[in-house]
Amino acid sequence: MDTKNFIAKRVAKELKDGDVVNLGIGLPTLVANYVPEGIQITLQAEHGILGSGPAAKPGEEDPEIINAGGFPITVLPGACFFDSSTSFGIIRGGHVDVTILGALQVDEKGNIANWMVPGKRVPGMGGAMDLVVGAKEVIVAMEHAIKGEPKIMKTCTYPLTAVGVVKKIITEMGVMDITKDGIVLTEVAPGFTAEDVQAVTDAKLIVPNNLAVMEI
Amino acid sequence: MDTKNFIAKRVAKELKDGDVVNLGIGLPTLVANYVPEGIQITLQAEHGILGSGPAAKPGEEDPEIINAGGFPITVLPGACFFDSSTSFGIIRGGHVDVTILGALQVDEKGNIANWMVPGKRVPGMGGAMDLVVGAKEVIVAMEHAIKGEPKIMKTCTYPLTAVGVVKKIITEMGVMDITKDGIVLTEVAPGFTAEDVQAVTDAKLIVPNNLAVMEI
Amino acid sequence: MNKLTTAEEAVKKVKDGDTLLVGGFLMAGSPETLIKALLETSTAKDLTIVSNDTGTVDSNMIKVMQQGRVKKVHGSYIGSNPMTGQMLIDDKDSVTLYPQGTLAEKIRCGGAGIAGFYTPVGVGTIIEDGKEKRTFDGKDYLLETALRGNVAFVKATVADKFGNCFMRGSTKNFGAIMARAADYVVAEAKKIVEVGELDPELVTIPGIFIDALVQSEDA
Amino acid sequence: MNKLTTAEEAVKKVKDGDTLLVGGFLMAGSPETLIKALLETSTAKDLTIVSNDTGTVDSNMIKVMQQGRVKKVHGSYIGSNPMTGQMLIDDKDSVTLYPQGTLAEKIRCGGAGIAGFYTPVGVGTIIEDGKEKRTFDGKDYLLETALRGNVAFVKATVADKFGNCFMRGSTKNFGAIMARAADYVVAEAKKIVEVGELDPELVTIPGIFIDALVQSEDA
Repeated sequence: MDTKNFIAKRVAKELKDGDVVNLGIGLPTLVANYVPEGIQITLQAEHGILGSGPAAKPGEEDPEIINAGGFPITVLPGACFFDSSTSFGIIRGGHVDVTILGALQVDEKGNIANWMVPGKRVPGMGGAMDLVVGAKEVIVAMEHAIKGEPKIMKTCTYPLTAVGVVKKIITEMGVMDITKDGIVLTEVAPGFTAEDVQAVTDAKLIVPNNLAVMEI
Repeated sequence: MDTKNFIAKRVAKELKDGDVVNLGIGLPTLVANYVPEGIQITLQAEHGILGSGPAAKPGEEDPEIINAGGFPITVLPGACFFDSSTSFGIIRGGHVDVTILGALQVDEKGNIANWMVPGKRVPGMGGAMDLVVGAKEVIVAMEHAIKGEPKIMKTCTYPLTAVGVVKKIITEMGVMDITKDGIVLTEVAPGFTAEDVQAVTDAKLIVPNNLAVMEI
Repeated sequence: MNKLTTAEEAVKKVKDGDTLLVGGFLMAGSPETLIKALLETSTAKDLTIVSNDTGTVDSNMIKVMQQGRVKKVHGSYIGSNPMTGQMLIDDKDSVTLYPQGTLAEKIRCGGAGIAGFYTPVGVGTIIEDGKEKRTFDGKDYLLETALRGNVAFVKATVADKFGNCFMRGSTKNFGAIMARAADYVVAEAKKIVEVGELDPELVTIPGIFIDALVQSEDA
Repeated sequence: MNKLTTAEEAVKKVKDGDTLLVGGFLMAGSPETLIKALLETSTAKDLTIVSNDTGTVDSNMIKVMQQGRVKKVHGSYIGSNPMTGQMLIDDKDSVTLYPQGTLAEKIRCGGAGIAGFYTPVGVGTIIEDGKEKRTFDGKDYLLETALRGNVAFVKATVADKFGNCFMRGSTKNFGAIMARAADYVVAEAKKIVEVGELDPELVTIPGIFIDALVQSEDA
């Protein structure tokens, strides 16, 4: 299993029966493949779907039913459709239980930066700001560092997407909870030590005595 | 023809092809019976209908399709239904061309009072405040006075429904335009003189030389 | 995730002091099965009722009010329920009246995470008492704030077992927005179908908003 | 009241300096027939475009922009149109980006007579620059104001000749709200039917909002 799928599979264990979940583009979309047995979730797509299903099969694409990345998908029984103001009413109103998305940086205050790098071409924030502010729980799912450069920071240096919203970070190296005391490393991935994780983390990690091994 | 139908028939001549019209309860509902030949209007009902039709025939009542008074009605081809926030978005957003409603008092500034009489049981304003503020044109259709007591005032004495919104008043005695100079009597009903109208009007009426006769 | 329950069970969620949002415009879309269960099987008191009209003399809410269990009403048109009119006479602070569109928008905002909005409705009337007035592009507006409930009762024409609700014709009115603005939402439906049987394009309220689903006596 | 017309005729309503609302989310619900007519038969310039994404490299808006006719963009996600990204680099004031829900709500308010609203989205970010921040119940919100256009282009799956539009699946997105927030609204429809043939419960945009109706080339 590659790194992205490893992360996605661990993230999926966070989901609870009945959750309404919004998955960001990229790695987070893989989470849908690993929803545990017996857990039923409803996927929300910010441009106007509740009950999104898998990608459409070749030859069965319907250009009127796409995901937030613009690709043809299917919907599951019990799905429904609505306009963007209704959709963001759902998001901003706190009716999405979990949003899972990537980040450029996250810091120990729960701040997240995931929409622009100063000096680089800006794609726009899309629905990310609404999602991280509106969802009841924000899980950041990402690779721990980029070429050794930490992404988990004491303080974000990139422009923020939102302030104090992230409660959990899941990477290929471990699982971290953001608490008022700082970032607690609750699980470490097989093959890594807490020191390994700290070495590519800018924020000081709090490591409990009973550090668990990350299982997927 | 009785007074109410006389007023309603004259009001109907104000309607233009394509108008979206909201009719208040009581006398204004009669206007629908007199829409001139060749003029197509769309009736809006504030609880969520565009394209309301006549009352349902006995035995054909559908409790899920009612008018704003709670009575079973029909809808015309091309009708649609929506919720209250959407409906008042239509009203407040200026998408109703004409609202026709009764009043307790109207004054020469275009102020209207039609929702409460101090000291009497208050039924609530319902959608009246939204309608008179939101509609592009507000026509007051009412009997000119109550037992000789004027309702067309220099200044309303009852609590207002809205400020400066009424542009036209149609009664069994005449048609009046509210202008920045005051209330102009533009038409007088057959059998009345301008003096007759003034006698039961608190505001000073401006009477043009070419005062027309009110025709229905 | 079985949302199907009885009216008696569902109304147990209403506690003393709760704010209860009740869908409907007069009798259209009024969740009478649930209000009847509230009347007959619940003792919750000191209730705040949010309703366009608090029903008519023929509906169940007036009986709940006659039991002395309602301490406060937020509504718009109350001419059809003389008990509410009497409450207003007895204690003017016990009934707050709003322009109907303002009431609808306050509830929509409550469900959509918006704290407040500026409306031109009510400017220059007694509605503006105590409210911030502000000018945008030369026109005056009043600040109105969001309204939410602990529990909402709504009525659907058809619901699937996930809670997706189709509210037919002019029954959508307040129920469609109230279902998004309460912590616990109960829908009664005239007809309950399996998931997948309701056309996704006909869903008035997505099932994620519905916590409990009750067969309506109006079936 | 015949609303049926050609794309060429309909786009004549767009004048120099106009604000044009364009429905669609990437290609879903994008009114390409109308944008193509704007590209090929109109010379209107100095346009302000309001669009979630200003389309993709495969759509027509990028070509209108290449003609130098767009001076300003209001959008949310512009990663799919490199011309818009370039505009932002060349002149940071030429592109204003909003959180997607804020953009949607600004347009909804523009159509619904609401001057502004308080949203928690963007607090603590560069989005709050120049905006009023205000606390409600201990939580911070930003004041955002309404957005309207002179003309709107939207796409429907089915429309009747009165203009009632059904937008199927995930094509509703921005078109459904933009059609309520412009002085002149043009809908292109994949299929046009007689009045009465469209189920009243399937109407996404009531016909009263549509001024002109055009057969879509995507039929």
